[in-house]
Amino acid sequence: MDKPFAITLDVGSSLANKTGSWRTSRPVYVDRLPPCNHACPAGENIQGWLYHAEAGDYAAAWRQLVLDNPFPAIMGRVCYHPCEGACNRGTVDEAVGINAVERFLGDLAIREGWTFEPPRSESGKRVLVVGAGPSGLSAAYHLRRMGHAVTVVDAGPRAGGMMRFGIPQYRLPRDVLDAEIARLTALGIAIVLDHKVTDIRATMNEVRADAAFLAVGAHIGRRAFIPAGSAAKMLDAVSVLRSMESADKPMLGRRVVVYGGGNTALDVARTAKRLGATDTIIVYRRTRDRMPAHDFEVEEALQEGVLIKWLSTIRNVDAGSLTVEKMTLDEQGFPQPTGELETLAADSLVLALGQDVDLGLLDGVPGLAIEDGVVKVDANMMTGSEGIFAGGDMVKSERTVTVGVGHGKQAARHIDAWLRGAAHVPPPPHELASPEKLNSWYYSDAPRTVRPTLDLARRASTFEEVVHGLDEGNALFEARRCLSCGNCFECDNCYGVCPDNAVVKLGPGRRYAFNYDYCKGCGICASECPCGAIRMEPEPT
Amino acid sequence: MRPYVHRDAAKRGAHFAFAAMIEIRIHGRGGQGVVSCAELMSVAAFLDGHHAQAFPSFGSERMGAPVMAFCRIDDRPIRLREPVVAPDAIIVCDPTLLHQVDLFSGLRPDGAVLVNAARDIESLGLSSLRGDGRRRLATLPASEVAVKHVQRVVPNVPLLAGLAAMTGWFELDSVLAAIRQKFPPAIAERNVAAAREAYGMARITEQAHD
Amino acid sequence: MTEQIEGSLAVARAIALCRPHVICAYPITPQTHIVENLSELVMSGALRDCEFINVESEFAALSVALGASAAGARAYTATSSQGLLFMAEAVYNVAGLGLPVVMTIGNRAIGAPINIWNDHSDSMSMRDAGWIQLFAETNQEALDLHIQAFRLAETLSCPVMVCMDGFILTHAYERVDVPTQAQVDAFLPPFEPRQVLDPADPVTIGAMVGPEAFTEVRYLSHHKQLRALSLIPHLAQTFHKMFGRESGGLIRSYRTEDAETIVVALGSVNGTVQEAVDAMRERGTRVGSVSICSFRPFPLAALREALQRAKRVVVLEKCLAVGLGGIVSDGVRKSLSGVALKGYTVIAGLGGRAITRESLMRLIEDASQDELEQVTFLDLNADLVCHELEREAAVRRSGPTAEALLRRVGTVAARIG
Amino acid sequence: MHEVKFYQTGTFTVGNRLLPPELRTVQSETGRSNSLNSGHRACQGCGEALGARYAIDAAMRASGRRIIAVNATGCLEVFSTPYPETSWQVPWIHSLFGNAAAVASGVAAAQRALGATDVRVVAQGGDGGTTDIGFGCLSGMFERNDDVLYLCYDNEAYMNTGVQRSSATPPAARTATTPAVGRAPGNVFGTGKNVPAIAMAHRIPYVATASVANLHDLERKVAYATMLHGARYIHVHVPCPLGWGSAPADTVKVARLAVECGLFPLYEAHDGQVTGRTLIRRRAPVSDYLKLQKRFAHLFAPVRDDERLAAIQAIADRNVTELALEGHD
Repeated sequence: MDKPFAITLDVGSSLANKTGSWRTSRPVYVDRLPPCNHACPAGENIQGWLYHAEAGDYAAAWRQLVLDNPFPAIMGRVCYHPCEGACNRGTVDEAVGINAVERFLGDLAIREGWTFEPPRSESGKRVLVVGAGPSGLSAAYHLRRMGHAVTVVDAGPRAGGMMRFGIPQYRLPRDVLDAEIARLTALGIAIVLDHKVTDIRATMNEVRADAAFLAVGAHIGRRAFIPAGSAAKMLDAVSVLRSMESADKPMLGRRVVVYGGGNTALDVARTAKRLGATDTIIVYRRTRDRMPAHDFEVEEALQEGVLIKWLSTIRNVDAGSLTVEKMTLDEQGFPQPTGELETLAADSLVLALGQDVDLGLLDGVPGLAIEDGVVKVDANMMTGSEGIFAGGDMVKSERTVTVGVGHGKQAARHIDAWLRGAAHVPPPPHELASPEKLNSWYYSDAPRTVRPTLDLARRASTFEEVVHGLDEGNALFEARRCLSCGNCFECDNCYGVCPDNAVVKLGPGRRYAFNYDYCKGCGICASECPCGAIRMEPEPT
Repeated sequence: MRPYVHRDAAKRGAHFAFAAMIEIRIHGRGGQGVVSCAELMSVAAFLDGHHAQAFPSFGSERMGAPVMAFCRIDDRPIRLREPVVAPDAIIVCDPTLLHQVDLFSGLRPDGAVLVNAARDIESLGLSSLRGDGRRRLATLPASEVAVKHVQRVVPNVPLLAGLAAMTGWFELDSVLAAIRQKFPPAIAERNVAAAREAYGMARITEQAHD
Repeated sequence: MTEQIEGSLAVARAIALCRPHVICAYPITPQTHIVENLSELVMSGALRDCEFINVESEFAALSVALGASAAGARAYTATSSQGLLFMAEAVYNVAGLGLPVVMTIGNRAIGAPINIWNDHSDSMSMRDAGWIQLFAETNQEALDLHIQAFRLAETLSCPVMVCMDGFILTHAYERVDVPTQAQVDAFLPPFEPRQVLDPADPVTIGAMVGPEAFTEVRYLSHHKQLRALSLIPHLAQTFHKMFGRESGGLIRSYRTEDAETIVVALGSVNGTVQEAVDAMRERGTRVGSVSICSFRPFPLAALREALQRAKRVVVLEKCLAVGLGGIVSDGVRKSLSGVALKGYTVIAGLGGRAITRESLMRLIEDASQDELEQVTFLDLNADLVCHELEREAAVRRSGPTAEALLRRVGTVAARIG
Repeated sequence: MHEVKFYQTGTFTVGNRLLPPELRTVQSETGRSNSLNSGHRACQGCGEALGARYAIDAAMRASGRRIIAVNATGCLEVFSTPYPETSWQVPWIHSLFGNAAAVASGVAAAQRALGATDVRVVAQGGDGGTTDIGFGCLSGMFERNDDVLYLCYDNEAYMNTGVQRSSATPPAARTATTPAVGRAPGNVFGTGKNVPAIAMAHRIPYVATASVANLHDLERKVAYATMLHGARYIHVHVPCPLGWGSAPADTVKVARLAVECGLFPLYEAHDGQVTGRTLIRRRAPVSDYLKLQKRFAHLFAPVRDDERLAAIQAIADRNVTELALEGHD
């Protein structure tokens, strides 16, 4: 068609007009740090594995998860999930049930028999790990995946450390624990049990280790001086919980008093209940809000009939009874005696006042320093003694399974670097994806799923798991509640809301790119990105 | 009355030829069919084989207002577009106009006048129009004829037939044919009847003058 | 077949024979009978594959036609007077877009004072809009010009106005020869648009054009009209061959050979002018006349050729360029630049004032004596004008002029001519 | 396992890798027609450019790319077709400011006469070209029930000529011809001109309102309207950063707040009767909407004009009650 001059134009010819030249600031795609990842002591890429889980690709989700943590099924039960406390979804409705999904993935992996990929190549180096607890096993796992040969030595009869000897079965069924440990040995990690290391250097030479990681935990129950009659029955929580794993269960009697306010106190009290105690009383010096134990555990304990005496200390113990004194809090919040006394009937008293580390194996190791009863390590988690690293409860830290697992991972990286004669420099952390960076309007309302729990009658009498898991349906639901903070989940908003068609869609899994030939820099894409994965930057001049 | 010569119809398709152009002016009121009268007249002349031109006194007059229409007949194409200022014939559809409008201005000395009236020219006080006597003056009770046949006061068709009879400028058959062209059959036939009666009446008055 | 019918019906028949796809109608006197007849032809099924659209204004009427034409349809509408002014914006737009719409103008004066009778003020006001303007002398020519107009418009992609005098032609019963469908089909091929809105081959029509190309666009529309100067006579000849009638062309001369005085006019008045010419020739006055059919494009060369041997040219205009005189006269003078002869402008027939043979003969008489003003108003009632001027001089609150004049003239219907 | 509907963003985002295709918008597709292509000269963050591409792409999809578009004079026309370039991918014509509806009627008539029965005709104009100067032609098109879908992109003033007041300009808004000076700064509190309601009064087959802030809603309405026959009217709310004094990045946000506060209700009507409305998700006070726009700055500073803010809130409240825009379906 020979068209009339200037009156009629061929379509689409405006592509010749590069409006990108109008731009004074430009959008760029970024990956911001999701608060859940930020809060995870084990350094899990939670948003990363939820991304796969919400797509229903649980295998991929699990593989992503275990890059950081070899114990999803365990974590899904015993982790106190600080991730959920940090979750941005909390500002919309309720935090995503990350822990529940993690457990679902862990259980599914066990059911499906998923295993770890073996290392691509062997480094020829060997590392000795002392302690088969969360920290030690985690370190062993990561070192192994890096290609190093690993030998784990533990004093106990079975692997797992506090996961086995500190956490009651109703919170962590042992088949789950065994399954996830078995997966480690399957990876080629040698675990030597019932072997107490007394001279670390000697043991290192025995196994021809190039480096060692110490993670023996803190297993010595802390004692406190309480005047007691000869017939009085006093035990410490750690031994009680440990003996739960042996043939002969502890004899605590019908009336049990537990002294302390940590999670261990609650564990032991709830265990006593299950062992048949009619009344179980926790005696604690302060008030509930000052109690170190997690509130949900206190809640579960109270549901199960455990009684708690707040603001009380134990003055003395006799056979069959003990005396407590009422306390009051001073301005600084410290408990002060009132002189007001009360007698409690008690067949036994269990002390849950914290644990200490057995540092025996370090005697005579040159350069190694001890501080406040724990081993001193540098920024690379190495002790004063070259090639000997330490982590978990035996160094200064919060004593949880998850922190331990995290230490294991960190230590593994430093050890690996040290073995290569280098230093591990962690990459600079991404900018935090804080709530104001999101556009939450786009997220539909979806309240979180509540995990079903075992009914109280059965809880009182058995060690069955109290909290149940999710089925695939509600696990998927929960996964999809993730806002994918700071990380593109391909919602096409930027692609759609650009008035200049300056966004190129690269296809599934490949996200998008900006066409700066036409992008005028209006910034609508950035403000309409639900998850805050676009940042406006000044146009380079 | 201008003479006209009979010709051999076969030669020119026309029954006769005019020596010069004939111009007719029709006066009446809006609604009396003044314009249709001129149109029918031109169609009749056309059917007789002549050139004809009919047009109204262009305006937006409403019912009852005085209106005019014109018709020209000739044997060569008509180029003149001016209103008829010197008519060969004047038709007055409504005698009440006689003293309001300058009806007869420009009327040729040998022109014809046909007035819609039951009374005769004298009693209408128009005798003076005779001039030197060459003019033909006649009345026709066109409204009565119309009411009788068409049941409406539309004197146009009877007056047209009357003028045909009076002047012989168009054949009665052509007038009837024109009527049949313009109106739907039923109405056409009533008008045809009206035309026939009016044609007869006018012939009679004509003879009375001879 | 020859028939004795009203001019408006004759034009409607011609339009129908051109097989238009879309007809838009809005009533305004004296054009109305044309679209009334067309609506009957469409609704009765006599004219098939045609959309007849009753719009809400003249502005919409031409806009609908514009859209239809851009979509590849043969589009037609008609209007008069105020209607043409109300569609003015679209009039320029259709031409600017180069859409071959054909529009009949039932020429009528423009108010105020409101006046429904004939003159050329309406179409002349649109003379520079980019449309071709053809003026019809008779109803036969009006009919013929519409058939030629579609072919002209579609060949050039340029809209055409066919102008016919309101009432004088639109309402006149005359003998016309209405051609057969076969004849018209042979002359007018189906519409083959140069630009069309087609989803299968999308284009953008009506882009914004800045200083960088606007002049060129305008030049090209001028160029179209220059091409029309040769195409119009060519089509007239072709038409003559196929229909056996002379219609259209740029200009027509009447007894101009040896004429000392030549009267130039547009439209139906030429018939009366020729009567006057004959009468004056009988008295021995060497006079002739030229009828301009194509006012846009303006036939400079043809006029020069027709007029240059005369002693004087009298341009009879049915439109007053207030404050100047005549619009046509300017063009005629331009055509004669460098030729030494006298030129007179005569303003006549405004608002339906009858132009009589008598007045024209007097005019020609005066002209041949060179006793004409540069600008003359034919049959101007000087007493009336003088009296009004005096009245206005006397009283400040003299009130509306038109009404004052009417009171003095008396009942319009009582006057003849 | 029971069917889990997509919760992460529900169906509020443009698309999503996890949404079933039928729940994604046309805009999420790499195959979308980009009817209004890159390189146009609209301002940064132009809501009209967005609305026009949304609407025409949806119409293109619904009709199988068989549409012809007519455009009134205005920003959209000027920024999309500066010689020698055009951004349109569809057959498109611009004629005049006030005749888009009539030109479209002509195009539609041509399709009927030429037997192109599958071609759908769309007319588009701004609020000036629709509610003011083009109103006569629009009403005529409605009254004849011509087969045209008319899209009004309402940015509430004459933006092309530099932000003058139109009959769609909201009360109290500052424009170049309703400056923020004097006793009652900004636009008058008139009775307003509710063109969707006027369209409904013509009893045309379909009338709807839509917003660039609710893409799914907009596309559904346009796609549906495209395939209906007879006269159809969709009034699309498109913010203008320049004229409203809002941040270019906030274009969609501002539009969203207009809907959420009740000042721009989303509804649809068949044959003159309201048959559906889009519920407000998170009701916001009108001040949230107004304070993002400089054209309303005089309502907040130097002193807060509580009286007129209340009057505007009352308008929003009336919309919400009349159309029952709160609650659940």
